Amino acid sequence: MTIMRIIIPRFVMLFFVVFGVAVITFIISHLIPGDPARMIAGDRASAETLMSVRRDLGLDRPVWDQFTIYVSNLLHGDLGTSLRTRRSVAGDIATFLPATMELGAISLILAIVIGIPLGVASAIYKDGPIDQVARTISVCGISMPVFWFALVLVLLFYAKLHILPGSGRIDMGIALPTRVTGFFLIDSLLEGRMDAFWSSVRHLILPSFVLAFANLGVITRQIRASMLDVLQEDYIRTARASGLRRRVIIFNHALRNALIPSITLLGLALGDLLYGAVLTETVFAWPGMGTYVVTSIQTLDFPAIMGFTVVASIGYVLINLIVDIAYMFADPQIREIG
Amino acid sequence: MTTAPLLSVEDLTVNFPIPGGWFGGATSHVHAVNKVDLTIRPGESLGIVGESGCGKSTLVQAIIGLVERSSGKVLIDGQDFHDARGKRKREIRQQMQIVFQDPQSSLDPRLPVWRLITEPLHVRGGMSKAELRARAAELAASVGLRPEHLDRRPHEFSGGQRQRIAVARAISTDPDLLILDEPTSALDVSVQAQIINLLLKLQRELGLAYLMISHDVSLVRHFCDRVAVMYLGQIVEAGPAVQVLDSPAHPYTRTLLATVPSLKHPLPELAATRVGELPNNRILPTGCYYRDRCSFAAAGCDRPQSLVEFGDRTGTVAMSPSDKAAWPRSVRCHRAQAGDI
Amino acid sequence: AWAASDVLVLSRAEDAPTADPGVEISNSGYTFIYAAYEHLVAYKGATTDVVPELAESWSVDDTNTVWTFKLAKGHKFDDGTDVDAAAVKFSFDRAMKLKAGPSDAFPVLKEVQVVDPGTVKFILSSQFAPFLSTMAVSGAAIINPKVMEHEKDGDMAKAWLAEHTAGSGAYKITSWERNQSVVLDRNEHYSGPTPALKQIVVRTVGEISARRLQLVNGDADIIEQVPVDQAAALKGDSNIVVESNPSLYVNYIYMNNKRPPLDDVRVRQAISYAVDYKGIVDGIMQGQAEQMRGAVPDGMWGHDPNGFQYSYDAEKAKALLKEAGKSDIHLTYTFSQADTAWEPVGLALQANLADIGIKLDLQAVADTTKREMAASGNYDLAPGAWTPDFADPYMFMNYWFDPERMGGPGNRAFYNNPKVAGLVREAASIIDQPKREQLYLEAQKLSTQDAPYLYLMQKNDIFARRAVVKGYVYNPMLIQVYNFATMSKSE
Amino acid sequence: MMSVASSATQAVPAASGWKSRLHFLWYLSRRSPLTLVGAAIIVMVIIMIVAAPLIAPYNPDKLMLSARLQPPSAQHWFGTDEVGRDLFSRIIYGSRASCVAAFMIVLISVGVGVVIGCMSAILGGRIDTAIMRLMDVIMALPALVLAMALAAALGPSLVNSMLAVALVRIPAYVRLARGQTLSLRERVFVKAARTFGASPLYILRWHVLPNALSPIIVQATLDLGGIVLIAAALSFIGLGAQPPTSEWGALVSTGRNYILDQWWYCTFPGLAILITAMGCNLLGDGIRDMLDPRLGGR
Amino acid sequence: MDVASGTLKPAGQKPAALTIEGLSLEFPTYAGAIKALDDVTIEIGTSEIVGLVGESGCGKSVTTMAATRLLPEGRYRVTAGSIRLFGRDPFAMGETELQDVRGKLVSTIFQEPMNALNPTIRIGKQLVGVIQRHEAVSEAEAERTARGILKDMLIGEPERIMKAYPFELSGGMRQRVLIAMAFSCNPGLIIADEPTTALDVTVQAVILRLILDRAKRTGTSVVFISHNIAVVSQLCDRLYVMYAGRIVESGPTRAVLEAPQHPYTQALLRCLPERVEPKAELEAIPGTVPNLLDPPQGCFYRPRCPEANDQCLAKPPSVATAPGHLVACWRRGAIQPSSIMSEATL
Ligand SMILES: Nc1ncnc2c1ncn2[C@@H]1O[C@H](COP(=O)(O)OP(=O)(O)OP(=O)(O)O)[C@@H](O)[C@H]1O
Ligand SMILES: Nc1ncnc2c1ncn2[C@@H]1O[C@H](COP(=O)(O)OP(=O)(O)OP(=O)(O)O)[C@@H](O)[C@H]1O
Ligand SMILES: [Mg+2]
Ligand SMILES: [Mg+2]
Repeated sequence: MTIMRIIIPRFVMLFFVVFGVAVITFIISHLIPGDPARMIAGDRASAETLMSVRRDLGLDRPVWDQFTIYVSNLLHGDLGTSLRTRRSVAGDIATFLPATMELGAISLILAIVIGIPLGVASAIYKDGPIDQVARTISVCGISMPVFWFALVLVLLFYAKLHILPGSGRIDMGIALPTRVTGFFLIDSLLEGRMDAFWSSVRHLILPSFVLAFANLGVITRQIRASMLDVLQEDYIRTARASGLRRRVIIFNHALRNALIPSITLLGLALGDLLYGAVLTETVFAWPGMGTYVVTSIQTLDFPAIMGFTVVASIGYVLINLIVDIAYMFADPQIREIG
Repeated sequence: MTTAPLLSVEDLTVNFPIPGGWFGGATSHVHAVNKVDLTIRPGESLGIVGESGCGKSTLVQAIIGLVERSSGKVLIDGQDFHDARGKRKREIRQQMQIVFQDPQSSLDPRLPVWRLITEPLHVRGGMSKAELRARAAELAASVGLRPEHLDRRPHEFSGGQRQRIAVARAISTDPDLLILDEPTSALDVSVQAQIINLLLKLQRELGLAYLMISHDVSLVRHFCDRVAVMYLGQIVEAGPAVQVLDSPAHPYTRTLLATVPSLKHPLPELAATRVGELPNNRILPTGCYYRDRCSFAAAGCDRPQSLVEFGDRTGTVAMSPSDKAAWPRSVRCHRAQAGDI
Repeated sequence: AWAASDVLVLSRAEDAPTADPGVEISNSGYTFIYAAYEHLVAYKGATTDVVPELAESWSVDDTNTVWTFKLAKGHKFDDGTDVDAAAVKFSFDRAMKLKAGPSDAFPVLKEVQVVDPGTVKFILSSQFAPFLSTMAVSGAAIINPKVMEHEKDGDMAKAWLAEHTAGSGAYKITSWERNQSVVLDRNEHYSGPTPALKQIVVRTVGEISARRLQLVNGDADIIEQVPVDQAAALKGDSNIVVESNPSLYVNYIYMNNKRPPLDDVRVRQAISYAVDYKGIVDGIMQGQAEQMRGAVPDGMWGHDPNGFQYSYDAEKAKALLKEAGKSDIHLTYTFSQADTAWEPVGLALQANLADIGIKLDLQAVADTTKREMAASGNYDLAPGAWTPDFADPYMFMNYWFDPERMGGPGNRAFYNNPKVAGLVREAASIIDQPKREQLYLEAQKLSTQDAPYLYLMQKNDIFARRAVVKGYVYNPMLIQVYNFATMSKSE
Repeated sequence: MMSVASSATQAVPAASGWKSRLHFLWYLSRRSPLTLVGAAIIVMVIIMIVAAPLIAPYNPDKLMLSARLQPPSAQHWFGTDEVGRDLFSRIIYGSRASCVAAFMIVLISVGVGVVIGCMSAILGGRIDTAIMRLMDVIMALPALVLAMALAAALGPSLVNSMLAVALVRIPAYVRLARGQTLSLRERVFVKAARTFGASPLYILRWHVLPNALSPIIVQATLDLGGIVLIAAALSFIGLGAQPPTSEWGALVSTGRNYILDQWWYCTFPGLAILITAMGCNLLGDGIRDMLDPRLGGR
Repeated sequence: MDVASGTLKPAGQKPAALTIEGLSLEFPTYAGAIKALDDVTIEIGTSEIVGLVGESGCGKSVTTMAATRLLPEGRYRVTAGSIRLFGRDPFAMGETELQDVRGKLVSTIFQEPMNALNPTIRIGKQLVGVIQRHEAVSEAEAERTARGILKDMLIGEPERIMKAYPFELSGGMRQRVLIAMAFSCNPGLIIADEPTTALDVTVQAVILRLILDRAKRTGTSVVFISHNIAVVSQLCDRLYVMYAGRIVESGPTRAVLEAPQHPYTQALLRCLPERVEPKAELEAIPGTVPNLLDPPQGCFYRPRCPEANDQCLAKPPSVATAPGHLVACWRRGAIQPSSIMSEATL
């Protein structure tokens, strides 16, 4: 009941946001100098050829028609055809999304697994050496130019030390695992191919570390701040006065409450992950959405950009929905009375 | 007593909608203030006591216009600013001023004292900065602040001094009525004494009328001429402060006074404190509001009770507003009227 | 991780858009098209001459508008069916119907007729000198008509052919993982000798540094798009051969002939004199280029080895400007990052032009935007890169100088000299090569004087391979295209 | 972990003059040395921006094709680039494009965001809802992508990228300002002003804006660090400053082509970005801590 | 009776619940050290209810928090004195030992019931957590104990309350839960730090009664902190009056209130409106409390004291004026103990 109260407006919101995004991207795409027809037909195309391509793309129709067609296609899940790859944008996204999700998931897990304990320790030992170290790490993470950090790591671990691969998802000589989920780690295990599995793991190390590092900073900082907030709450004082064990106070009483405001932040961090992923993928030649969208932007492949933007914003709203629900479950006050 | 009332509140009701519907609609209401009538004559102090959540603050905020009233009238000098507009509205409105409970939060931390004190005048407009400052200096002196304080900011003051600033601000427009919402409950007793003395002095000098809310019965007894006891948004008993507080008539007033900590009597036994929690003000009870908690409840208590003059044995005729000023003591309990308590 | 000796790994910066001969217009796609399809004719070795491939012989009628090809026997598509006249007709009909970029190579093709399974006839609407040469372009690849089984929504199997092949070439695509790798395996039905390389893997690796490390570590056998600085660094490694071959790829700069002050020939000449060509070639290109001499590059017939070449002469440039009476000139150089040389070239130009009192602003835009601006004449100076689609000076002369082709199609300087236009049009309408060459030389002489473009340099095609890769033959018409069938890897 | 006595009856001594400020600085350096480091970095960067011509040993745009890609040396502290420009000078001058851009972005998004946010809160009702929904849409747009798309649409230039980033940052400030306004509206001193008959505009001007500003400024300082990164990232993918203008992200971007043989090319500009962003973050954190009465400072 | 030391402790009994001797404590800040406590000596006997009164910021909370070492570690300095909790020094205890003592031997009830319970954990679980922490009982057993003690707190439906989250309860109800929690392990000493200031008078009376009755029944000692003298007078056997970090007067409640010896105590009582005629001027104490960063020399009350003279420039010692009634004032003899309470009904 209360869940529905949160979910239903969110779904209305989802449509609203997607429609808004569609309008905005459509407008931008029409402001851009650059003729999609010329991109497809080639620079030297004759006027005739251009016309025919334009007709093909529906670009000869009035703008309003183009928009209604675009929106109606969108509702059918058709995001149009990429000018650059000449494939359906939906198909492209389906191809590249798993790579990004695999990278994103691993780095998010890394960031959380390291960031939360670090933040907690930092808050508990506020102003102590652990805190200084944790704050330094977190501020470095937040301030690190992702692309540069990626380059430095590639230089160090791939070019100089030769201990980790610097690009792609899997070694050259190893056949790709059969696509089931698109996650190499899972697919290779499903096939029982350990060579592919370990190769994928090795390829994941550097990019996921780079990506995790930035989020680690954000998470550590947030957890530290909300832990500090929570630790000076009256109920912690009550718990201490009742003689509860330090461990119990920190983990059962404080952390739980500190995580609640952090959930929202995690939602935002997921959004940022996308941004970081774009840059990380570019440097590591990771065949994911990031590489796809950067190339698309550089070539002004507008159907691709629009498709990506729409999908990303749907993802954003969905993540926020999940965050809201998680928030609701974490905070009894919201859960019980809505 | 023939003076026309300075403030007269008639039939004032305040309901707060509780948003609960899917799309923000209200499903029910909080009945914070229920048909309150009261009058204050010039230079008089009226105290309002009652337990937490009974609607005291809402009542005064409705009077001063901070919350929307659902029905009823508030006349100051016979005029209701609710119906006025623009400058006129401001003028009527500024005949009363309010001093809040927490002096810290009622002063904008970023403004210097002289600006704080003259804010009502600044809002009203028409005075130059120098004039405002000069007026601020006068006002500051009258509440016992030193001139060098004028350029400081509120955080540089103690709680008592801040409350002085708030009082200075409240009297800056020469109002006739000051509303005091627990003006000293955030302060220590020694500071409370200073503020109370100041308020009494100002009343003597400026002929101010006060409407004061307080938890502290002895303070009300000391400070106010008359007192009204509120329960669940209603006035259940009213009359001269000393009379009401020394010999309460309404069962609720009795319980309330019994539980007030005092140097004079020991801690009451649990039986006497059997007051429970304030009942739900979302669904108003029928009949006497206090019936469920009342140890004197009997037949007849399920009928709505009205506020009638104490000692008026007929007990059926409600008082007209104009009568009330003349009638010193009234109570909303048929058993008290009947002398059963 | 060394690849097996019969597998060749090629590493390049970006994934090819498609492998559909009817659609693809980029060299990265040609790599697959030339590996998987055959054409009626092919370039011979390292030259731009054509020799029979699917066609065993051909003839042309007196009007020069009807070409008849006799098909050789024994060529089979990768499903085992024979390559016949119907397939040829299907392939060209498809290209013309798709009317995408490649169809522009056949501007006068009216009809293709099947005479008998071994004979096919091309009917042209008018005489077109480079016709035979166009039969060797990527878009003229012969496709198995059976692909129509994969047709969807009347797309002429476009979607399917984008990532699959259906030709009679030595290889066929067996897997395509977007932005990762394309795998080519041998076509069992290939008519030629069995290639030594069993499998070709084409990897996408965006960073040049990463590609280079792959090559050095033996993870890749060939890496493409090697900038000159990297090439220089790789030269020291004995396991690696840097292939640097003179190409027909030219870098030049469009000067907008319509816009003042560039509409004044003296201003254009002054600019042409102001540029430190040698500095650019040696400094920016590390010597891996040569200054252009006229429009037709060295290596293509029609090139004039004695033609006029502007050289760095600031004094002369200043004098010309003075003569033109122009001062306080303010120009913009609109470029994109599509070619890594464009920015440093712009910087060099900025410095050079400043010397003669012309202020040059650099404006970096997306490549698509740059193209659009060039096509619509909305620029002052803009760099361009040009490679010929087929081996004929027509690709330069008629595209660059014919006022009919102003804008996108080729004449991006909006150059209009009726005399030059007449010469190039005449050259295109006859097929007598010596005569045509004559006309083109004449046209070059005139146009170079007009300085419509700033002729910068003809770049070397640079890629690097491991020394174990043998048998590669460079053809300037086939950049990024490899003769995989006759290459091998050996220690 | 106990709250300092809340109802402060005790007058807090007025912070008087430089002496207490010095005292505070000393206290800060012990309690929070990182904040001081942050402040020092920002001061350095500001000096760099203002005094670039005095610091930089060379003209940052001067080509020297003969001295391409020189390693760091006494003449060229950070080496030279692919057309022989001095990298140290380019980094010094690069601070202008990079940091001024970031600063402008923050300024624009704060300015616009605060105006819209306060208006939205004050107007309320449908207008408020409409504005907030629009902000939701902008929030849902992937920030970098929108920035890139806009930059691409308007042509890649520093100004356009700046506008784009500013646009995507606006909703954050709208929300912050709106939240502040709404919560300030409930504060007793605002209620007090209402009892004087003050108009919404009066309240906005005298109570809401001055009080809402300090959390917003803290947020902006923290944001500045992030925006230095975003601006650099935009340049990195080729949507930033126009050549020959030097900009850190663009330097890293070009430098990465040379990373194997000329490590210095992308190392130093990257460090510059890192350190500057770090300065902003440390300082922002510090200011926030200082404004947080719980943490001791005042 | 040991008159000299001023305590009422009969010789040879088991150790007092809490003894604080000459405790001085300060908080270093950037502006200097806040001298929160100066030479505070307090003794709480077994089964004794003792009040601690004084104005805001005078050090009441700090005194008791120091006794249980609940002050933020590293933010304060004990500069002198000693503390004995049931004969043991909390500052000599290890972390775990201290945790064993808190909640078991001594529990604390804090002022703000609104936030003193963890908002995300059900009431029952919080209670059971405390009980199981100190008693080796099964969960079911602990729940039974919790229910029982909630019932003792006059909570009608303990079952329902145990399943509730704090936000579902009113302030009075929460405070009762907190008291239940404090009593749940039968501690020897309860520190009640203004447990009712945030509550309504009617609720306050109930809460005070509950504490009082339960403590009397179980023989628990209580330290009751308040700035409301009336409340303390109703509740406590003995009281300590604090001013600016010092104990200025202490003794049996009646004795102190009927015949206050210290000018500060006297002034404090005179401030109350209870004893004067309506509308009459209240006797306010002039001036403000001293700045603890830089307290005045000698007696801290000197700047506000009408009786002060040069003698007061030295710190006054605590001297017993009657058995168990100690006053720290040089001028105690010179001032007439104004008998405040004599007018009243006491
Ligand atoms: N804005 C509001 N919306 C909904 N309910 C409200 C609002 N303001 C007050 N109430 C409710 O109205 C009732 C009366 O509140 P009010 O603040 O007037 O009580 P009070 O007598 O002043 O209490 P206290 O002594 O604690 O200040 C309470 O039940 C309160 O919850
Ligand atoms: N953590 C701390 N850091 C610095 N000063 C502190 C700290 N805790 C308390 N103090 C100071 O110690 C003094 C005594 O504080 P304490 O809380 O004991 O007063 P209190 O008598 O309990 O007042 P209240 O009635 O307001 O609770 C105050 O001046 C306060 O400012
Ligand atoms: Mg109230
Ligand atoms: Mg306290």
